[in-house]
Amino acid sequence: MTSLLAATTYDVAAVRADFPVLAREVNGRPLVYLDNASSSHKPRQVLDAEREFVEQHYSNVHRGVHTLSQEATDAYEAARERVARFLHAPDAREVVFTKNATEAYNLVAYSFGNAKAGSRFALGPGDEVCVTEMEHHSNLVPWQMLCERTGATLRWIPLTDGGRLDLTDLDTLVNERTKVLAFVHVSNILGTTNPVDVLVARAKQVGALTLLDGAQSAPHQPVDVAALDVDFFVLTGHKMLAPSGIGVLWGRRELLDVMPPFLGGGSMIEVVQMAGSTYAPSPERFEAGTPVISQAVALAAACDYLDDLGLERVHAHEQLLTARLIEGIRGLDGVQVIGPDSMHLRGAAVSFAIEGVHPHDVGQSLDELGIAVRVGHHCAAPVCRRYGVPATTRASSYLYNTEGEIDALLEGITTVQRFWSR
Amino acid sequence: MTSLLAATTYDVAAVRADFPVLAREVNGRPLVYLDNASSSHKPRQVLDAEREFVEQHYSNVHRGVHTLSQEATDAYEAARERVARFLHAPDAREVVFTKNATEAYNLVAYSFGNAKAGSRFALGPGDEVCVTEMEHHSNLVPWQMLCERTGATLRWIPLTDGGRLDLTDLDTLVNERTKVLAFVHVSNILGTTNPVDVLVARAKQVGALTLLDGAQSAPHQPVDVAALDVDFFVLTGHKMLAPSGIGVLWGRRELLDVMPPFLGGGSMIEVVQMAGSTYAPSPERFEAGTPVISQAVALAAACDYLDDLGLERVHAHEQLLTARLIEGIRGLDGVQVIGPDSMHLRGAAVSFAIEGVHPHDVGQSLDELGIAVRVGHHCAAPVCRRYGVPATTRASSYLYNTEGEIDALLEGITTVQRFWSR
Amino acid sequence: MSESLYQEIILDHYRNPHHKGLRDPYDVEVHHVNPTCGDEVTLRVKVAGGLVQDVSYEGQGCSISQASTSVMTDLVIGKPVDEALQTGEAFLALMQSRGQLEPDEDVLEDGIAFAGVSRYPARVKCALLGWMAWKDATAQAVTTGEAAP
Amino acid sequence: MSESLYQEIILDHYRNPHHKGLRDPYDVEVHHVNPTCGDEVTLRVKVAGGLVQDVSYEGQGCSISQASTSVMTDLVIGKPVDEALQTGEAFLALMQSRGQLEPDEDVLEDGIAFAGVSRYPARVKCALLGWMAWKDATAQAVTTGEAAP
Ligand SMILES: Cc1ncc(COP(=O)(O)O)c(C=O)c1O
Ligand SMILES: Cc1ncc(COP(=O)(O)O)c(C=O)c1O
Repeated sequence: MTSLLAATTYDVAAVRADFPVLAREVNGRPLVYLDNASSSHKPRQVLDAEREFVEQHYSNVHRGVHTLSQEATDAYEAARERVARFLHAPDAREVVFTKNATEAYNLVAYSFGNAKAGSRFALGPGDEVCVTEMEHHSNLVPWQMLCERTGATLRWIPLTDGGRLDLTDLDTLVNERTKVLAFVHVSNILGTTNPVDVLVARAKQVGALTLLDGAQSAPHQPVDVAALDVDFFVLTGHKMLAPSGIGVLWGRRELLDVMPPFLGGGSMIEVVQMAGSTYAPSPERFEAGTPVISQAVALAAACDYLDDLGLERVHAHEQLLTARLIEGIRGLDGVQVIGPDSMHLRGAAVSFAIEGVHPHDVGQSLDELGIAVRVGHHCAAPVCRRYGVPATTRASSYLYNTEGEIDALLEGITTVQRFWSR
Repeated sequence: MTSLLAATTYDVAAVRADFPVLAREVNGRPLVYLDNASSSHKPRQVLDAEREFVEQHYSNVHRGVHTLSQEATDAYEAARERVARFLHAPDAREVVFTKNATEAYNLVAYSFGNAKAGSRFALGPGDEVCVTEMEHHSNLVPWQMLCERTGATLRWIPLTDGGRLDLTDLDTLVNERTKVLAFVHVSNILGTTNPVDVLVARAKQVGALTLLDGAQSAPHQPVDVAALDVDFFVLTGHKMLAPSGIGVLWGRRELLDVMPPFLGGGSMIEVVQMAGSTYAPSPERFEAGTPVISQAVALAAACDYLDDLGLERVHAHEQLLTARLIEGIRGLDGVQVIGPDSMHLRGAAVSFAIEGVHPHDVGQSLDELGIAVRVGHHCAAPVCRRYGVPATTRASSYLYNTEGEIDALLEGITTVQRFWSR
Repeated sequence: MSESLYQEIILDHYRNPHHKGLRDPYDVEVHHVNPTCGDEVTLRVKVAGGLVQDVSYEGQGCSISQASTSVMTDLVIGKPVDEALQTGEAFLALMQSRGQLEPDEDVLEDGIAFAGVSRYPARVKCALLGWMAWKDATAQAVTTGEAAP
Repeated sequence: MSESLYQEIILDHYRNPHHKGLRDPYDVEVHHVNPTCGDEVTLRVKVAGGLVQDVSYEGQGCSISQASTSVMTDLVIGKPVDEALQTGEAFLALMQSRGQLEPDEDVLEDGIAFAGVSRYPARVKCALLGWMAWKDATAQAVTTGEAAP
């Protein structure tokens, strides 16, 4: 098996040592964790940063003059700046902390729903929202619900047999009635990387706002929101070395400044009277209540970890592993990749089907070998329907995985085939 | 100074040793942390439980068959059961994890807004929502926004000069048109404990649903949602020894089962097609996207910590401290309690005003002495307006505070008075 | 591999399912889906004289769901409806036992092979898919039967 | 106590504020509120011939906001509008410096006493309340003046 790319330029063994769980055994075998598209593990450095903060500098933020409150506020706002730098965002006030990516899509969709008629965000019958057939449910259902509430129409860009967006009818699907084009940067089920430039160019032609779902791109490759030229970008912390419980909505300042609020409550207000309230500017406007304070500090540490390693190098390493996996699968009878089966424009998630073995049984059998993969519809049920499978088995690598682990998976697939063809 | 209650029956010094930050110095003086109504610190036990989980058993939940995923799901669902037990809820599936209390109020308010006409949750012109004038913005603004969206009318129960609900017009304010009565259990600014039984009885007479804001009660006293006989109860983790980033909505099973969803996304669905989706039963229906996994594990550990100590004893300890503080303030010239100035039906938050010194200056000056109190409107601006003050200074104790710290605050107040009357 | 979960009995039923295929006559047909994994079953029941006369089905799914449906048909066909429902309850209790229950072979026959599944919460729904469909269809059939003059 | 924050100059201005009270004549009156702490100021400006003729105000707030407003009136009254606005920018820069800027006494006079405030982010808004109100009112006065024939 030859490598498509140059060898990794960082010390994977040293990286692995930062993740205690990777030393675990599962069912008597060393854990091979290939479920990173679902969630990643967290390095010592991130957990230590959060703990140090909580043990020495914790307090609620924003509202206090006492020392701990100032320290906590400083740490929280520094985290905002750190994430802005991570995304190459021009302004830290464009970074809104949410609890996960899902809240971020809902934030935008509900904000639109809360807009008064005549506002640039308002939607109604005749307006359209466009998504793609490969969206994660989290970037699909909020738009379905918005359309149901407002009477707007949901349209979607279909898929080719090869697992890519079928852009044939793009100009019809994204048209003068389109208010928002929301789409995934890198698919969590197919691994496809979408042509952001083409979609953004079309959206701009018709004046539609663009939201890019970066849940599967931000952890794995450098992201420059200014260069991507989208209006909104979303990521989720737990897939990029940070704890569960934190996500990020990045939005252009001039949009966030005028977008109606979503969650109402403490900190998002300006003047509150019983009869009605006015709202703070962004990002506070969109962070009602006590925010995800220590998780933001942890996310900043995760950005440090990733940037210290270098996302180009992380990406190169994963491309190496993914190529090895795809090549390996190609060499096996009765196993088929669902999604792009080359390395052209694809990320680290690889879905596949083993002939005659249900994905549930594949996943369970691999677990017996210590190999953790995900099985199911991966919160993208329409993709499964599109390709006529009830579910897929998905392996997805990250910065700490090794070529040896990919080989273990390939060997595991063969073992599974043998067991289930008895 | 005499104690109103028997001495504390647990070892406060031992408890303090569990909280590393309490050993800190601030401005060269031992930290006296009396900002617990804003947020509490977190004991080693809680941080250790979260870390052990993240380092050894972490994975995304609900969707995987591999071992880590099962372990993580087990831990997450065990946390749900633990919280149900903490609240004496009859059924763990009545516990919905949110990111904070604020999300929980919004969840209910938006669910109502999403209800189809004719549903028991639907609101429109002519319908009413009733709150109180002492609500935290988080349990006020979501209802204002709901009323604005639906055309329903917001009403509120006013306050007496003594800092209690003025129930004179209760029967008019809560009437046949009232769909929801949302009110705070223990006020975060006045310290008032409200007569839940009286309000619930009236709501039941007219068929209104009740939501009790337990953000300031659940951390400090035993809560039995069945005995309280409310329909919804809300708490927030960071005020009760758990990390930021987690809250809880408890709701009666038969209500949650039919309430429309709020956030759309992964895990809250049943069947997703591009053209529309159906939704899972509660609690999954209300937990879209990757949930606050490790924070739930930490919250369960916080419940253990509190129940091991015994909330009756925690409550008794705090009543002791609060009584000492109120008595002490009564003995000072030019200092006045804003809110009930006796121990009758009150919690641990004590707001006060020092004649001639702005609360900001009080807070800053106390910080110079190492004493952390909160100043401002405490996210209850209408209360400040009601009592004609721009802001208050608030001291709020918790299970780790000591009588000595209360005395330090009282002495600090005298020092502040001296400095500002020069 | 997986001896505790993939018992030989389960694999046998999976490879050679009993009573599979949709048959006439029937009273009620139901379609059940497990949304998290996409498994589905279409199932028919024929009830007469208080007896489960026939259960027939088509479906796709993992070994556990397919085998469990096959075992279920063996256990209920020909039995009085009441007794069959009780068997269903016994199987449900076993599945919810997290490995803590000793199954009764007299009641569950081949179903005891699923005892190990109860230790895999993610798979319990698979094992219950066919049973739930049958219970639903039977309840409908009984109600319809009673409602009919 | 609090020597770094509560400089004697600040306390003096707080106890004996300069130019306080609302006066006629004026071109524009504004009302600014700091929603997080409830501090508020009502402020009037009179501009003529490119000069800040008068600034008068009423308000309630903490020592920092009150003293800073008092210092501001000293610094701007009688100055050319342009120069006064530049002084305002210099004060703003000092406040945002987090203790990293050495203030220029020639420009800021008593305002240098607020250098320490910049290390207390929660108080920066207090120190800026009066300045922001003045800037807002002056901008309106200038625009109105220009618009007038
Ligand atoms: C009474 C009360 N309700 C609600 C809240 C809101 O809690 P959170 O900010 O965690 O959402 C708080 C605390 O801030 C509170 O004191
Ligand atoms: C492509 C994509 N979008 C959105 C999400 C939702 O992220 P979260 O569950 O953290 O909200 C995920 C992951 O689950 C994803 O893979």
